[in-house]
Amino acid sequence: MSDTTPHLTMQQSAPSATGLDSAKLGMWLFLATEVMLFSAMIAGFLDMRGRSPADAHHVLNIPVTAVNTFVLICSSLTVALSVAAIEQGDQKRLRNFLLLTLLFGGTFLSVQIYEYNVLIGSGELTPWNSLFGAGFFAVTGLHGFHVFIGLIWCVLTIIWTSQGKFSAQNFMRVEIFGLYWHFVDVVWIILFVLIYLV
Amino acid sequence: MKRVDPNKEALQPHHYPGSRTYLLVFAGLAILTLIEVGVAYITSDIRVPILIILSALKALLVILFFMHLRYDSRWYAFIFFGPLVLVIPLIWISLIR
Amino acid sequence: MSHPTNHRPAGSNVPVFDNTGKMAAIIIGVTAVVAGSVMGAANPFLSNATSSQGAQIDTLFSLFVGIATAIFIIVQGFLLFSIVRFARAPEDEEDGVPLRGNTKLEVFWTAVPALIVVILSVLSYRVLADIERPHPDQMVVEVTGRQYAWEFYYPDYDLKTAELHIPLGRQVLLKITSADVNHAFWVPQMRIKKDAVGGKITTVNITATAPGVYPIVCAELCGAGHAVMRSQVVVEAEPTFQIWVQAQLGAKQRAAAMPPDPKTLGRQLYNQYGCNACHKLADAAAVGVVGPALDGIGSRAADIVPGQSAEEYIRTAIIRPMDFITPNYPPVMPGDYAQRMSQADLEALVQYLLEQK
Amino acid sequence: MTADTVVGTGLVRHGGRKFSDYLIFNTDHKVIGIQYLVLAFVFFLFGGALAGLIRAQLATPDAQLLTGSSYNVTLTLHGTVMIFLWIIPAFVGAANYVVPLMIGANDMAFPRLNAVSFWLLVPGGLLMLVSFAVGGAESGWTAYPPLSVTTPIGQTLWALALQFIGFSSIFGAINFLVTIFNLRAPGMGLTQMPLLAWAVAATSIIILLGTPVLSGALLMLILQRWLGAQFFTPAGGGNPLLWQNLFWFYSHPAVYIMILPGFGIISEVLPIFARKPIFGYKLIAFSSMAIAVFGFLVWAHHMFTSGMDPFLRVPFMVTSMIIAVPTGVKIFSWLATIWAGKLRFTTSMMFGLAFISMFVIGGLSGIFLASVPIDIHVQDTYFVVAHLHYVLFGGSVMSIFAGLYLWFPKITGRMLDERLGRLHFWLTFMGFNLTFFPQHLAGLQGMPRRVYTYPPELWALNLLSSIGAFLMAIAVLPFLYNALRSLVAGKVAGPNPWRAFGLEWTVSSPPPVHNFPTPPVVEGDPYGYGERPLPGTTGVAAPAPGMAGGE
Repeated sequence: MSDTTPHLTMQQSAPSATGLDSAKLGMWLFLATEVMLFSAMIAGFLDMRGRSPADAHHVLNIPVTAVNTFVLICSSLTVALSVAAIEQGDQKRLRNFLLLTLLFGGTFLSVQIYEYNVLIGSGELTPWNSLFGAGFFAVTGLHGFHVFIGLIWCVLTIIWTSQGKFSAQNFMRVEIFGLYWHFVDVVWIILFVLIYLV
Repeated sequence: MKRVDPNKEALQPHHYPGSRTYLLVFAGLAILTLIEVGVAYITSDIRVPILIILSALKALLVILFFMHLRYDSRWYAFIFFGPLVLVIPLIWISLIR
Repeated sequence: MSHPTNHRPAGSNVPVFDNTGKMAAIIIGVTAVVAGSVMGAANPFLSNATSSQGAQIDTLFSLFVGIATAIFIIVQGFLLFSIVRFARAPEDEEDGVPLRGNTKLEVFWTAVPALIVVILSVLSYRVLADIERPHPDQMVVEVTGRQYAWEFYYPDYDLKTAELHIPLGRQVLLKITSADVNHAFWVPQMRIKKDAVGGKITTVNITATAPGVYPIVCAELCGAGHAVMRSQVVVEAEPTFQIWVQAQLGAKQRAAAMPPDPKTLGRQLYNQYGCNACHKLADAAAVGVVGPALDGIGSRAADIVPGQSAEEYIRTAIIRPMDFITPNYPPVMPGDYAQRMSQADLEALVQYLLEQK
Repeated sequence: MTADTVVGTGLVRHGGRKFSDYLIFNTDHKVIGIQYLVLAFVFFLFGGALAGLIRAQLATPDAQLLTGSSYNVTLTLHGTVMIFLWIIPAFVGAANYVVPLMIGANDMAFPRLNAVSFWLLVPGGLLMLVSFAVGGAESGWTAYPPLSVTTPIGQTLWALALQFIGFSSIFGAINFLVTIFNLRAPGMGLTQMPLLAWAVAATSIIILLGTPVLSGALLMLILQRWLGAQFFTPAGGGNPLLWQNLFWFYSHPAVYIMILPGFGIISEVLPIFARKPIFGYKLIAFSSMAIAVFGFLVWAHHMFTSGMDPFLRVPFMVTSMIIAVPTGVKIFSWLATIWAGKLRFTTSMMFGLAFISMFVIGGLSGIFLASVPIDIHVQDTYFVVAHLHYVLFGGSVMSIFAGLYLWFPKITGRMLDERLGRLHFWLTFMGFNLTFFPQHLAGLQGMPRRVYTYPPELWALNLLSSIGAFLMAIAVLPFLYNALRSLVAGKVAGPNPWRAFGLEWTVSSPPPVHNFPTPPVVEGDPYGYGERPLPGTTGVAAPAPGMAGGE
């Protein structure tokens, strides 16, 4: 990696009364709504977990999901590196790291879908035959849907990058995509523990 | 890292971390995940609190460094962590039988 | 067109709190206190509850009405006074007195309401703790709400009825649950209400203080028949209550002991499945008024639906009630009797109804 | 391009001059504000018609107009439409139009997101109408399972419609918060902002944090109805109280979403027509924020009799009682605002004064409901129906009318006729009290909520209420006629018909497409009555001795 010291970002934002950038402020407000949405789902999940048999989660495959969690963390890294790349105006490295993010994100989602087929196919855990199953599929399904939206957003960002829309002075939209992706990763970090390990 | 005064953020340059910091944070996350999976297999009842602390740590790492919360205005931290205060009664009510 | 300058030195001609203002404040204050205490002593809206829990709720209610009346008079009084006193003269283009705030006043009308609501919370908590305190020799009755009827089971006597009987003056603990959707067990005259939730037992205490018959009303939307889901609680002195229990037990034993001749078996099924809650039938001592009366149904069943024999009409009316709804009766009969009733019970009930000539 | 031309062609434009500009994806906050207001008013008429049907059925104990399921569908949609498709969108429409003007911004922070927010309401509204036509949404606007899981297909459409409306609401809240905090004109600090901006900011915080929880609950309901997941059915191990917790976690703050903008509008109307600054600006602004935060800690007072944990009712009783204090502070501050003023009884002012008078009754009956023992008797009865209508109709709808009569000249450039306005006011005021005051007594005497019939001894109270409802239905006609006639034949309003402070009154009526050709000059808060001359008036006299504007 090229440099180690923190460097200056010369990104220009529209002047605003609070000095904050409107797009980033809007994104953080959106993340607050996502915090509330996943908190409500987690509260529901904990309520259901308490009412279903204690060892209901032993049917879940922890090793594969642990690797899957690692894959999602890698995708978070590549997004961070892509933002670092565009800060210095390196559009090529930005595009490469975004492609890597797409790869890792796609892998994560397909492993999740594969896990779903195994669980529902074998009938061990389905949304309709057990309360734990209902909560599990609701929460992880909602998270998977958010990953899917993130993948679409990643493809769009790649297209905008190849159209040369971003530079060292103007990469707020990459940073906003990064915020969304990292948030989805944070949600998985919490879900991985709450559902699989606890 | 000097904390940026919120009112002058747009006009002043940011001090975002370099790639090296990201790699360090990534390594931290990977190690913590390994520890978590290990801890998951012990059966004593301190397992749950440790797992919660580990996951909170990983979450903080991503939020503070990858999401630049540590380098941006404190408003963003307030907007993100404020709602968690309101979530506590909801989680508490769904935990009591 | 430019506006005439709106600005003239204000404050000179309109004193803020002059004598009329002070006089109005005193009158409003006195009226509020007087009216508040009159209403607080005995409120005209909610009185003579027929349970000890209800009596305490009524007194607390009176206190709330008293304070609410006082605050109501204060706010409406100052509002009406301002409308009359500070109405603008037709040509007066001046601004009013630029009052921005008055810290003392603002602290006052933040602290006083806060104090009032805290006091009301403490008083409410004391009443709540008292009405929900268990009593050593309380009688337990299990209440089950089911779509559009209430069922009562007396574990002390192993007796199931469609009507609640409780002894006067003795605390009864109701253990309430629901067999399907949410309901709410409410006795308005006794100020008693508790939701019936499936998979959960909720409890409420009743200590009746006046003999009589009081309606039981479902207070939680539970489907098409929610408005007609009513039963009644009969409060009687302890001896009368015991006589009633023995009578019920006797009837139950006779029905069980005798060979189940079709008539008594039909009568027993008629009550067991709740038909009595909605359909009047003298022969089965049923008084329900929700659905059409079934006296003499046997003779007229053949000519209700063309092409259906009496037996077919009665059987379809039970297992598929929506096929034919008697004119100007609500379409609220539960449709799950086919699953709830065994084939033998269904046939016995159909035969019993066929004999109602 | 001059400041007053419509930009763009085809389906995406900015600015509204022709009728067709209002039927497309227009990103001008003024066009979107009008789109919201018109859509909301259509649903007000639809919800009002449903209310008329309900009152017609309840006029006599044995009416057969609407019984059983058809009655339940009607009451469900009356509640849902009035809350989610009339009151909230009407406030969002009014705020969308006026707030950017008030804070000196040229548009909302995210104009395209603003248009998306509005156009999300169209599928939401259509799905709601289809669910009514198909029938089946029979479990009230609260949709308690297990009943809401067993109802026919219409309930799923109802839930989907609410998801669309929820997303629209969330995007709107983000837009408002960024606009209010970031796009204020230079010189307008937080204490120079109009109180409506504070109220809309507080409302947006509630929407931002509450609506996602409802969205999660609706997702579970839809999954249970579609996939059979046993979230809420006791038979499958589920917990019906989970829905109630998640639903009320949003829906109690939702009632503050429906009243806070009303508080904001009243805080604008009273100073203008009393010619006096607002009394206690900081305390009113702070109490709006206090209600926004505290509003999330009171939800379980809807569940006192639902079998929730018995001890938990006590903290929720205390918080529910204490939240009455900030509202009380506002009412007393408004009384102080009109005290020693120069009251001008325009229709807007009359609705504002009626708001104070009626909302106090709703607030006081709310204190009764907060006390657990009294709530045991009155929960789910017509006492609650009376309470909610006093705060929703006596409060929110009266403040919407106060706002409409105040800003109609700014939006259309024409004045509304005061005589018709007064007729509309008095018919509404009398009809409203005649309809809902008797319901307090019906509830106390044993009439439960959501019933299509009742015992004969409650006939008199219900007949009175039905007559009042008929009066309220008639009351809307003078307003409709007044609004439509004034659009073409009303007196020309000019920039500042009420001689009011506030940046929105310094631009033409209707304002140019980009609001402020020259950046607005902020001289202090918009309540300088008796302290400084009107901005932009000629012949400036010396300001009052010793008070050079501001505190």
